[in-house]
Amino acid sequence: AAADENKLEELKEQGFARVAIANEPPFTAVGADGKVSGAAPDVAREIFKKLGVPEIVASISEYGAMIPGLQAGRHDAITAGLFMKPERCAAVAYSEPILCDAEAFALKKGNPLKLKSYKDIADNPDAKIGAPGGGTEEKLALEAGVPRDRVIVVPDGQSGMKMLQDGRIDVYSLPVLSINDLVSKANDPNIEVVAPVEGAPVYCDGAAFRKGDEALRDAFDVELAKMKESGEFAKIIEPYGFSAKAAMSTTREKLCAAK
Amino acid sequence: MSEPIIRIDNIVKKYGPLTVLDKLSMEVMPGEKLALIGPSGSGKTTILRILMTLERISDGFIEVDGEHLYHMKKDRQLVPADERHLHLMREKIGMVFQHFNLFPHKCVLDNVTLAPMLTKGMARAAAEKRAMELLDMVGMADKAKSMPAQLSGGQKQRVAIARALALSPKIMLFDEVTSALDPELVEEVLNVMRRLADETDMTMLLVTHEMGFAHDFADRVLFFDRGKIVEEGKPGDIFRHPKQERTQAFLRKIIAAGHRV
Amino acid sequence: MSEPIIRIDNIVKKYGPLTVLDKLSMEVMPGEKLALIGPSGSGKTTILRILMTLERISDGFIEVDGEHLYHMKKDRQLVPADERHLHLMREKIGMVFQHFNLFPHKCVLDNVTLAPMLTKGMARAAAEKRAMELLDMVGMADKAKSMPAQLSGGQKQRVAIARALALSPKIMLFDEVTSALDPELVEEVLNVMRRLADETDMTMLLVTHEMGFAHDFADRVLFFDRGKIVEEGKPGDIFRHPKQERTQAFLRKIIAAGHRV
Amino acid sequence: MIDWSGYIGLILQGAWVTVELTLMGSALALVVAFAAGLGRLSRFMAVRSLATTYIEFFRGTSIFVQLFWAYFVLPFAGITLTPLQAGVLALGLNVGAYGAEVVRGAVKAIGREQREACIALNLTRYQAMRHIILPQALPLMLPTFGNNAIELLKGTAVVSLISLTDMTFQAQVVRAQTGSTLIPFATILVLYFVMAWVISLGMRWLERRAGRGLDGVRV
Amino acid sequence: MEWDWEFVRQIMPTLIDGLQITILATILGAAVAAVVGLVFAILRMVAPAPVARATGFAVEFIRGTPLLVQLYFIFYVLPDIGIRLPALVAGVIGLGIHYGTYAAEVYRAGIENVPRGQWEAAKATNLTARQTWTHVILPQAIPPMIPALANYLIAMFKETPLLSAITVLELMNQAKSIANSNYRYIEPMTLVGVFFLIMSLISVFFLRWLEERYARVDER
Ligand SMILES: Nc1ncnc2c1ncn2[C@@H]1O[C@H](COP(=O)(O)OP(=O)(O)OP(=O)(O)O)[C@@H](O)[C@H]1O
Ligand SMILES: Nc1ncnc2c1ncn2[C@@H]1O[C@H](COP(=O)(O)OP(=O)(O)OP(=O)(O)O)[C@@H](O)[C@H]1O
Ligand SMILES: [Mg+2]
Ligand SMILES: [Mg+2]
Repeated sequence: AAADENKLEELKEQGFARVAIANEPPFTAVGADGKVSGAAPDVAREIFKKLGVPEIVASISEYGAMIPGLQAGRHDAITAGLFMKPERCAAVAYSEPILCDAEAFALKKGNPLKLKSYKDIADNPDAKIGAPGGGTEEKLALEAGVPRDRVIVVPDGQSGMKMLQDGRIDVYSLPVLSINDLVSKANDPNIEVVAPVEGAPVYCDGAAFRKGDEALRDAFDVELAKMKESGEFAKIIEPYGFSAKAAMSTTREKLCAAK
Repeated sequence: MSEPIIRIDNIVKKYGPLTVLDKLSMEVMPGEKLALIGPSGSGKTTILRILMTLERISDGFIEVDGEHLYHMKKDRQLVPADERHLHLMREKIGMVFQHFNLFPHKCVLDNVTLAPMLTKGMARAAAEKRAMELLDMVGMADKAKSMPAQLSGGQKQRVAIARALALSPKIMLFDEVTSALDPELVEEVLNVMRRLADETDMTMLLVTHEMGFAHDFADRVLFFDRGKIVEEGKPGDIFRHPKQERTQAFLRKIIAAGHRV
Repeated sequence: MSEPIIRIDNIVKKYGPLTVLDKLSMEVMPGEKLALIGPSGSGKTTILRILMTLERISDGFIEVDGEHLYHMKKDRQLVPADERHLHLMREKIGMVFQHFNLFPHKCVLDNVTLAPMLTKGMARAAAEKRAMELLDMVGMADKAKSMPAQLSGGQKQRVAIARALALSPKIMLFDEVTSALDPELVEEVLNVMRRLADETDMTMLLVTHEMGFAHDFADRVLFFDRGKIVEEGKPGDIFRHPKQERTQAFLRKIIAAGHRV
Repeated sequence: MIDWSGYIGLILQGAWVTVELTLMGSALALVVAFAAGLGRLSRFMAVRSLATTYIEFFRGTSIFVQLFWAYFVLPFAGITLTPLQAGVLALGLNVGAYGAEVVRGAVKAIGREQREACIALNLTRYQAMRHIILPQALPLMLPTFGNNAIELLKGTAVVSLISLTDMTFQAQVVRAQTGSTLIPFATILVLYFVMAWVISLGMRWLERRAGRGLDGVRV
Repeated sequence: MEWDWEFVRQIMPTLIDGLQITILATILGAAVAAVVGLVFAILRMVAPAPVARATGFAVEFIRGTPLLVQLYFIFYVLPDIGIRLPALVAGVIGLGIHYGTYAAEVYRAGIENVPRGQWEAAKATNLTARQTWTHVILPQAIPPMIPALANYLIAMFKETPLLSAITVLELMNQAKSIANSNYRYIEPMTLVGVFFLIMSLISVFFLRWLEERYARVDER
């Protein structure tokens, strides 16, 4: 793709950046007033401000639709807790890591099927797992050998909890913090959390840019590094429950190379 | 012949605010051939439809063959007729429509046999035998297997006549049975009706604009205007020497329009 | 009068395999009143429709008022007419239909003024003045503001005649203009046509089943059968002393059906 | 406990998007319905085939596919539409294809007899269409157009799948924030019904106006 | 982004799996719609006035609101009152009820289109109400309904992608899932379009045939 050196100039001129988010607290959230918050957009908003782009305009999207949307020019960046993985690194240009989290299961009280890892689900022919379509958890489950018809694509977190409560699925899998947020909202004594999932790596996300917009990404990285340095970064993400240290102890290079 | 087979007593028929028949009374003797003539909208069709129980009356009484048509006795009282009573009464009456109303999804033969088989429980073989006789009489035996859509208007109407006859009603009603036909097809239908009039002693009521035919066919002619019988009498008298102004005006118009009387 | 205004030369009209007109030729002189009679399906309507350019011919030539109807000259050759040529030719011809075909969404006056305003660019005032004269002639001036749905069949047909006259065609075609009417309404339309025939020198072609009227109206009668002219002549001759077997049979049937001749 | 008034506000914002989509989509649909419907009756083979292809294509593929195409594939052809534009385009073209058949059917229903009367009065094809055929065909189209508009309204729910913030989408958001499923969905069901009801009232009003003087009588 | 035939070959089996579910859902949905429609039509035509009016309102309501929302309702809200349906069943019921309201209209129109003269002829030949229905009215009313019903069948087929919203793995959902894990929308979405187009072109011919086969018997 032809490099577009002027992307940042363009954004400055237009006064806002269009970002894709997911509405999955605490990574991303939409308030009752329609205001976008959550750790990832908050970080991105700060950085874009420093780059001279005063606003971000968020559109909520399915995880799977984010990268195609970015490629199709619908978004300028993805700030949604889209974890870095080698295939994704090949498809988009990631910034340095921002939010890190391990995977968790929400399941029925007492964990009746004794599920502790994706492998356990694969081995139990009765176990059904719910996960967002195109997300990390779906991939992990499929890679662990859970057949397609036992991996239920769930449109959003609330539906996932509902399906778990209704017994349509046995496990609902999301990152730890997301699961915790959902479970505390659901306030249901019959649900418990298994975290972290055994054998599943810790993932970190970054802001994702279109291939070709590396210049913009690099400018973003510079500001990100400054913020990490100054402690401003930790101030933004830690109230949401994320660890700034985790993000600072690894790099894009490592994460994109990981198997 | 002693008792009238139809006795209509002061009937009223209204559609909403419109009074179509206004305290009409008349009698018909068994075997009589009656022609009903009169201007458009005068209520001729309405009378036939009431006799066929396609419309209810608003007031008055009708007796057919000694029994009330729209009423029945129950606990020594006259109460409005229920569907069962109407069903029994309809056995006595058959009707042929202006637009034939053949059953388009059934062949000619089945059109004629359907009702006898269903309403009288006739066996198919017997019903078909009788149907073929009737179709033969109306000159349609060779078309027994045709579908109605394949027939000309005159042919359709002859089948419709056979269909009505198949139930052997005592009274036959004909509502402008030739006025939807091309002029050259009129005659074939009228011929059938002439034979019918001559050869059977069925009671027949005929609404028509064919004055010439009414003249030959009827024992008695009733002239209707605005829901009333304005004049009645032998065809010769009515057509040659109408007494009433309205009858004269009507006949003048019709003759001017090229109809033979 | 020297030259014929219509010259039909060996025309053929086919619908798929069916030959409806078979090498038909005829001529009509200016001002002539012609009646076309014959059994159903013999091609009478088809001729009128061809003259009105509602149907194309399969073969042959037609000249109207000295010009080819379906052909035009181009580079000294005769080529099939295009839409522009037909448009010019249609100015000479008007037609009245069996089912009136009034425009139901326009009032009587607008029905009559529409075409003159659109095709001749007449101003509204002039068009309305002329329309009122015509409506007056057909006795419909007082209904100028009525909608077609509010009129009886006879009234509709008189408006349709006025509408066709508004374009002042040289030739008028009438296709069974009374056969969709109730018998009592026929006369009012025929009266208008009689006046038209007497008072104007328009050329008129009339298809009808009203033999009595054809007799009074026409200078010449053509008897059609199966796409051919079987017999032609003065009305008195054709109706009283038909020479051809087929003409005799046809007239016999019509008379039997109650039509006056 | 839960800020319902705020969330109702969110749903109402979505309702406005739904209304916008419905209005703009209907306007587009109306235009293409006439263009394609009359195009299909054209004398010219090329125009006819073009109209037929459009109609068959948009009636044949599902609205979802059309939406995803407009949203994700068109950009690769250099056409980047905002979600709203993509939604209007897909909905308008989709419903327009159905509308085209309505236009064609109504024009054809104004039978041969009216067209022949026009020829006999020497009107040009354009004049006949403009003054005689369309004025009579329009009242015939209206009831079906009303149904089509309601179909389009219902179709707008689908745009939530391309993350356009319509009413259904906002209901999803509210659901994610509050954990309540019944309340947001029941609310939007009622709102959709009210909108559909307004459309049918409007259409009935139009029908009465257009039908005036015709009294349903064909001559 | 280029069209990639190799990728097409690779995803085809998955899409065909999805197509099978789509077709299954359509057929089952149609069966439900046929029955539900009959119930609606009968209730509206012959039930006592209050029931008929309530049915009328229900039909209007269902027709006036999006199927997508109705599906959410059936799938996510009904479990609150103890009705927990598997996704496919919920989808089939949703499709069936939604299209049942359309079928009801077809039934009603078909019956009302039988000319009054046929009812009168039946009466004049003294048939009972039941005989009139079975021998005269229905045999004439049903054939013209068939093309209209088939039309809705096709419309329903094209709406099955909605079932993806309630986790049914039909064609659209499979395509999305492929797109999601491979970050390519062009091929799967285009293929879904092609599948739909092929199915509808086939059904257009099928419809034409039906319309000819069951063309109105034009005689009264
Ligand atoms: N279903 C109906 N509703 C309202 N008015 C009706 C209905 N049927 C008939 N009428 C009216 O009743 C009057 C008598 O109608 P009827 O058909 O009996 O006349 P008719 O003498 O048979 O006329 P025609 O010679 O034209 O057949 C007319 O004014 C007609 O408009
Ligand atoms: N559009 C058409 N397609 C096929 N055949 C047609 C068409 N129009 C007319 N015909 C046939 O052409 C023949 C002549 O028809 P035409 O209408 O000219 O007869 P007609 O003499 O006017 O009869 P009628 O007295 O019944 O009006 C008939 O056999 C008719 O079936
Ligand atoms: Mg009558
Ligand atoms: Mg004719």
